[in-house]
Amino acid sequence: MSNILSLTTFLPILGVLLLLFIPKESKGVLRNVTLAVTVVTFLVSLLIISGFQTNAEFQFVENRPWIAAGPFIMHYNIGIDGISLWLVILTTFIMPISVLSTYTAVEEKVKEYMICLLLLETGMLGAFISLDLFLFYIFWEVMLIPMYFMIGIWGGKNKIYAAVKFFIYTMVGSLLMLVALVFLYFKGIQAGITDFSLLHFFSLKLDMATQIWLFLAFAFAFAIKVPMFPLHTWLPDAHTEAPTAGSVILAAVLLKMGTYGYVRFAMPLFPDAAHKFAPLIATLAVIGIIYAALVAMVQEDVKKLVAYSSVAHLGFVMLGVFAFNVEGITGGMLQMLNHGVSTGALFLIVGFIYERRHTRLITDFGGLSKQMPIFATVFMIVTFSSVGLPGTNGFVGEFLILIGAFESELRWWTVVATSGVILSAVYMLWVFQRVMFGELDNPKNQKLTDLNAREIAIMVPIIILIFVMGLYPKPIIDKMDPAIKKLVAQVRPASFAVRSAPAAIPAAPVALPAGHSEAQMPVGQPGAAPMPAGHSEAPPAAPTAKTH
Amino acid sequence: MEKYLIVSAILFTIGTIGVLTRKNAIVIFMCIELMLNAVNLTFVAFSRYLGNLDGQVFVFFVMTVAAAEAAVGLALMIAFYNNRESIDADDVNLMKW
Amino acid sequence: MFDNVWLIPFFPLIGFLFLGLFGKKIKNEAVIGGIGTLMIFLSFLVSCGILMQMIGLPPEQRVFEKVMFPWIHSGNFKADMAFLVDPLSVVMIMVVTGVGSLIHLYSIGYMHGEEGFYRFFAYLNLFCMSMLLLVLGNNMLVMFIGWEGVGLCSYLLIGYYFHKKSAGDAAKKAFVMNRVGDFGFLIGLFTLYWWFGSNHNIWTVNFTEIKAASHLLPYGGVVTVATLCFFLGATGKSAQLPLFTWLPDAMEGPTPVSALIHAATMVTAGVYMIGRMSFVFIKSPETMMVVAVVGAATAIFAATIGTAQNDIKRVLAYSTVSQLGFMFLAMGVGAFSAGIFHLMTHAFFKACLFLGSGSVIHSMHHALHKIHAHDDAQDMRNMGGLKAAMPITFITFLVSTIAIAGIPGFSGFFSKDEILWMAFANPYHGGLNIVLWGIGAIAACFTAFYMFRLVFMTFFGECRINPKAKSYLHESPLTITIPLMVLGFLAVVGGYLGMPKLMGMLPNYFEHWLDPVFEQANHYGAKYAHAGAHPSHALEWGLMGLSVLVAVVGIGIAFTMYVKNRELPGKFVATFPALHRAVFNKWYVDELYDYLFVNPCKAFGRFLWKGFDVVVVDGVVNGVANVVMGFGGIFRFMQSGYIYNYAASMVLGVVVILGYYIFK
Amino acid sequence: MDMILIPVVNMTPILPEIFLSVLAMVLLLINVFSPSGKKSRLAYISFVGIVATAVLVGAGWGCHIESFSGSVVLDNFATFFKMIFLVSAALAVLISDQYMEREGCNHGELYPMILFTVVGMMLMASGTDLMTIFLGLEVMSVSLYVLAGFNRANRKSNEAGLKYFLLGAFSTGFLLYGMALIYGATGTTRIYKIAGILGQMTLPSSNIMLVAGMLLMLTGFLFKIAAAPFHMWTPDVYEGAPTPMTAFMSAGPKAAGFAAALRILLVAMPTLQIEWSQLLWIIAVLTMTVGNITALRQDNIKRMLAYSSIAHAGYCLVGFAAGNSTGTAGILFYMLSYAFMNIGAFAIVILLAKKGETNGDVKDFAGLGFKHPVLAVAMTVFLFSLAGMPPTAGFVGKFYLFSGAIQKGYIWLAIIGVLNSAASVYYYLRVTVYMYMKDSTEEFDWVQVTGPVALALIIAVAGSLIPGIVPSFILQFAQNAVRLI
Repeated sequence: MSNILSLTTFLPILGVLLLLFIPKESKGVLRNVTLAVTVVTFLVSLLIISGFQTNAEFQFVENRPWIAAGPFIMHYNIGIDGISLWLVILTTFIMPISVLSTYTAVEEKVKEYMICLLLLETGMLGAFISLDLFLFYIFWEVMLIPMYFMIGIWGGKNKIYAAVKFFIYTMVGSLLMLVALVFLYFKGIQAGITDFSLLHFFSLKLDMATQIWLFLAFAFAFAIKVPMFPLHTWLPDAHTEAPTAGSVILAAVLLKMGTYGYVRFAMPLFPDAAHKFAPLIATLAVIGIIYAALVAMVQEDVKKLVAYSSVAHLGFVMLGVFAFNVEGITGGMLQMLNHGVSTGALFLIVGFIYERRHTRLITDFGGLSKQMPIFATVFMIVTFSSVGLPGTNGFVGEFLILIGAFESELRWWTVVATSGVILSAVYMLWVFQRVMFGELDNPKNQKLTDLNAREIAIMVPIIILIFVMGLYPKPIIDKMDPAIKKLVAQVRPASFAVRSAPAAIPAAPVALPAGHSEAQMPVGQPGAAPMPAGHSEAPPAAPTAKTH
Repeated sequence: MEKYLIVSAILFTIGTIGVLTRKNAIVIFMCIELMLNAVNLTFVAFSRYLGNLDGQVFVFFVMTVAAAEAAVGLALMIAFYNNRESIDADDVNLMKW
Repeated sequence: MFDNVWLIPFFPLIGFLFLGLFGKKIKNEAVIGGIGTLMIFLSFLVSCGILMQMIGLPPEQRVFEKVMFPWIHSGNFKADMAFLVDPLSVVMIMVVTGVGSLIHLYSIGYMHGEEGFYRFFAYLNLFCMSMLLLVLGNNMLVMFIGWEGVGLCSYLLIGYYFHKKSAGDAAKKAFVMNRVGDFGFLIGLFTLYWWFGSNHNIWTVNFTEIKAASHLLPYGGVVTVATLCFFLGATGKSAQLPLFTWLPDAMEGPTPVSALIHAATMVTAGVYMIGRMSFVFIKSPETMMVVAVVGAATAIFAATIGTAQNDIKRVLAYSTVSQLGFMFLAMGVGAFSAGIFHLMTHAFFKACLFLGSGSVIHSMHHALHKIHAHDDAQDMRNMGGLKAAMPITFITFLVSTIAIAGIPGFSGFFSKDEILWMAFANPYHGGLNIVLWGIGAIAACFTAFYMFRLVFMTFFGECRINPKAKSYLHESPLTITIPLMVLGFLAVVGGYLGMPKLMGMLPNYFEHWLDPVFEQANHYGAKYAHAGAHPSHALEWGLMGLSVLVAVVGIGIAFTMYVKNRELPGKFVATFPALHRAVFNKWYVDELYDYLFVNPCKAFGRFLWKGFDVVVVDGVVNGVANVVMGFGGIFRFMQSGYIYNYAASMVLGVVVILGYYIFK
Repeated sequence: MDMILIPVVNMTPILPEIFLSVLAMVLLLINVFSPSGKKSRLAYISFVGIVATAVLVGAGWGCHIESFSGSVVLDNFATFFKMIFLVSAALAVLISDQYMEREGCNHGELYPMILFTVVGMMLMASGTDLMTIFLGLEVMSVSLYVLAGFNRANRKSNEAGLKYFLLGAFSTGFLLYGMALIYGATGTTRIYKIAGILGQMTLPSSNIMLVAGMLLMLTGFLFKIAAAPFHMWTPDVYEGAPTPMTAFMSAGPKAAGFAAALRILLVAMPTLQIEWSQLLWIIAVLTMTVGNITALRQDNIKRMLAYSSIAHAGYCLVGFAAGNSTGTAGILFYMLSYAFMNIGAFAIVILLAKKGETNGDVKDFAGLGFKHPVLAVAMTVFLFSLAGMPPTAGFVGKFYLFSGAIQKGYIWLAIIGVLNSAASVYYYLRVTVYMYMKDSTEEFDWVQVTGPVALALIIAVAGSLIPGIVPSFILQFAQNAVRLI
């Protein structure tokens, strides 16, 4: 029981090993084995819920020494609290669904596809459970690789551009975060912290200037992943080109990495800076909400539309998270889950019709309701969940976000963001109308078949979740509540300090004195000053050799 | 003392300029040899000035090595000439960019 | 009985789930319709039980809350799935379940043979559930579920004939406009919640708790902001200016839908909401004035449009908008129970009118279908003289028309007259009162005119339907006529529940009933009500007479134009072509919205996508890549392949490095 | 009369060198008696010999023995580097046989030359006298000139040899001149003594002769390392040389250059650290940028890897510029992993090429991923390791290098480094794009994986992956190695 997190995380890897021994011609076996592996992983992850104690502590913690060399000590330190718990469950829940969605969609290179899926699952789970900053970074990056291949190999027409863009875009951000991570670590060493364990860094008090730079680096990486306006352009490309399962996972889980990163890392580690930048981030979030909605409205490709809707939804999450109060962050967390479920479902739905018609252009459809009534119902439920109709999951999250943000300093932002609820209705209903309503005039659409048993089986759990989370979110909220309260407490005291002394932020941009002076070195006078004692390592020990 | 150093520096510079300007591979190599010998001169001068023999020992090694280099270098040029019928530096230009 | 309040929305929910999941398998329409109707009828019975129990209680004990389960609890925020039973909600559930049952029954006949029969009943049940949640919710959030839920059902039912593009458009338009209102609702909710929370540490969205704390609210200020936002929500849901254009389009839905949702229940939700929060609204004189003015303006505005429409349902739709305007006028002048009263009577007669028109359309459609004609079954210009073929429909329709026109003795008279009187005599708006009253009276005149125009064009004169189809016109079946008769009856007698004190024949049961709900509001209102000005009974009688007179005038004009002298309308159109065109085209409001909002939004979206996203953002991204690649090209060509160039670069490097260190 | 003192010479520190030299000479003899076409045995013998040497070298871990009057030392630093050399030599030997056979130049002298190169590199790593280091460098270089031009019949190979030779000799001139100036300024060539003398100088940085000497000498090493602006030879030579030798050159000699430069600068000239680390700061930026950006535009995969190897030198220079134990240990770790991943990548290139080094374009990888999945996966591992993606050795190495810079306070250097590394991802990904995302035009039926190459690939994959997942123990070795110099 104590290793259950590791078990959950690495079960997919075991699955990969299993797959290696299955010949690639037997596609059915490959699919079923993968499905079995993901289902087992999901079942195992359910044990985590049952064993989870409702408190603010990290649980199922494993802490093993991993790397210790030079100044660095990294641990294999994992554990979950209420915040990561549900994201882990979301991941394990989405995976079997994604696998099931590939049964007919992917006919070529099945084995490789399944391997990618399983590797991706390990990567995602690992990132959610890491309590060691370095370990987190490893998983964070590892995730990119299978996703890159999924987009690039099984993607659409423009797949290579999308895959490479996805990869490099994300990479740029995360590498800067790496620099910040290391810088933070050395700051920690000065303060007596001896390893990369996240919990130790929570107690680290940093001066404002340092916080700002570090926060910016972290925020940049996470903002790309979220993605926040204006760093979002990789997303529509990636989504449009990715195969269905890839899109589902990308939307449902991968994007959550960004928002999760803010909640888990950027905010509690640099609370003062987070407060300082809250207006900026809220502004970007709100722009994202409106902007993405407007752009989504005029899309011609259903999948692209859904992709832009993701940008808008994640904008809500960011707004809620940066409200710095329990309601907002709870709403943000719920919205992450909701978005995972609903947008994942939307991509599945797009996948269904794409598989049948091999087009995603809205104009190619119309009147499908007549031909595909079950599909129509499912699509409608998911659409309304995405729009945030009360009674569905979408509402609970969105509402808490808005009310939380309204309570906080972000009142006016909230007002603007709330208008996003209008726009989301506009674009979602418009696309629904154009696809499902009207005359069934395209002859190609007249032979469409309704959802088959497998597809229904994919959607049923999602629809159940949509309503359960919409009508009785209490168990979910209750489990994460203590952790969120703790987070709010971590972030809050500092915020008062900032408010009381806004002038404490120096006007001079010299945030990292050492790095800065070095940066000027090539042009100006060399930074001749020796590094401060704690900063630079002692010069290599003088030779012990004696002269003969 | 300075005079030796200056002479050797001038020699070195001449060698360098030769490398940059001459087109014949053998001449370029000769210029390099000139540079090495300029260094040798420096070593000897220092050795004499400092009164220890390290520099002179160094010179012996340099000369040996130069000989070895010459052997290999000329062999390479011959191989090149076999294929290209030229040892003009302008012709050593199959690979670029 | 109160404890079983949850059964009221629960039965329709069961009906919805059952029909939605298994309805397709059931081939027998009677079973489907029967289940749907039975479920709502059961709710009606429970509602009656509650009503009975409540009548038996003294007025101050007539409040009951039932918490079903905790819904959203997070931080300070707390909202349960809970119900509130008080006189106001009882009125509403009675109306919803009562009228709802009748309309369900009606639909069995009306929807006979339609594709997706089960789907229709499932949606209707879902609608009833949502509406009941809306009126029963004990906090704003449960109300909001219902609020949006009815919007959803409205969307689904308007788009019922989804293969028609116009139906899809109308459905979307309805939902989006409602969403605009919801935006206001949410902001209002936030403001109120935040104000109470941050100032008094009362974090609540519960109506009872807000009511208990409402004495803390200031007059005006933040309350004005919050209530105006709520009112925006109400205008969306109740099709008031400026968000009214969706309602006429919503007539794309089947007629029972129009009757239930777009006349009797859903569209009145805004009125109900103001009633529910009267104690907040009254604290803002500004909002009250806005509500009154918007109500009055909508009443007249929609009435004018109603005079020029030829589609029978559209006339009724504009009439609904106009009547809702009356209700808001009532709310705005502080006559809350009068507004709710009109809500109820309107539910009776307007439902009856819609169902009657449905009966006509049904018959017309049937007849035209028989001869394979494609004439518009809803266009009044194709009707005429139907009273002979459809006597029951005609009589009930006529009764309801008289009721809406405000002829004494019928329900509409009592409620409308009270509103007009209160508009004149309310203590809140000073000099504006006379204007409000005047507009109301003119609107009433228009109402009488266009309603009788409708009656005359449809039932009187010669029959203009395709002659071949004429013989196929006949009265509708019983499932259709029974609800018509019941509603017609209610349209007559419903008014006697709330007779004005002035007439003194019966006590005003209705107002007494609602007293406990609006007591507090009236109390707050007294703060800024200007004393003095107690209009005399004589004045009241006089005004009553005047309002009857304008109704009669309206009827007279209609009679002249559409029965006696048929050329008049044509002449009128010829004389004022611009005016007619403007009125006929609904004052071009739709076009205005397209021009102001829809098209700019689309254009802006397209610009953001093609212009900003692709050119600027991606341009920067790809631009960086291209610059880097460009440098790659430059560096690449520096690699010339010549030994001496390579050597030169080395020498250059050495010289620069040495030079820098030696001469620095 | 004074007695002639015959110094007692402890041969232990140079036992591996002696062993290898003897082996090389024996191989030359064997070669004479081996008929052409049966040269593979030489490869096997040298591989076994290299493994044996590795055992010998490994046995010296933890010792600190000076000998030859302080001109040679056996310490962990030297041992670690020697291991890198031996790894690259072993891998090079394994991948040579098949290639040379195919190209028709499987002359037996190849293996002794490789061994001599290794001897030279080992001397560079363990030399503590400028003279020893120079000698080692020349032994290495002269052998490398031969190896670069080994395919006598091939014009490109000729040209590579000639270019490398001329430019190499040219750079030797600077190196030597630098050494001469240092000798002049300090009066000795022993680096420990230089350290002592510099330690007593009040302001060594004002001694122009000394600084100039250091800089000139550094140039020589930077040439070997292939740092900008002394990198220009690299692409041409790497492209032209026989591929296994390119692989070897990119790993071994580069490491040797770092070994010597590190030892001289860190041991002898810590007092001048400000000067050299400033210089290396700029050179590192230049090298990374030029290498990466030019690599973006390459189609020939050998050339692309050549530019990438310039960039990798730049990454290592980041650690060097930092000059602290984190950064320098990072260099050690990185050079070791680089040997695995880069030689691995070249091994794949060798397998895919046809006779005469055709089929060397990135485009020729199209569709490999599903025709030869194992090779493609191996290549992917190497590429991701080169790109510095976790969980590969390349990532951990870069992490330590950049961490060193950050620890030192060179934040901007680290930032430029990571941005470069992000740019580099593009051209590595490009190969994977062709392998997996483009349809194949070829059946790749000529590709055959012989035993030695397979072994090399297995070693290389393991060496690129395992230190990425459990890097601790190699990192500790590296830390140990740099602590003791």
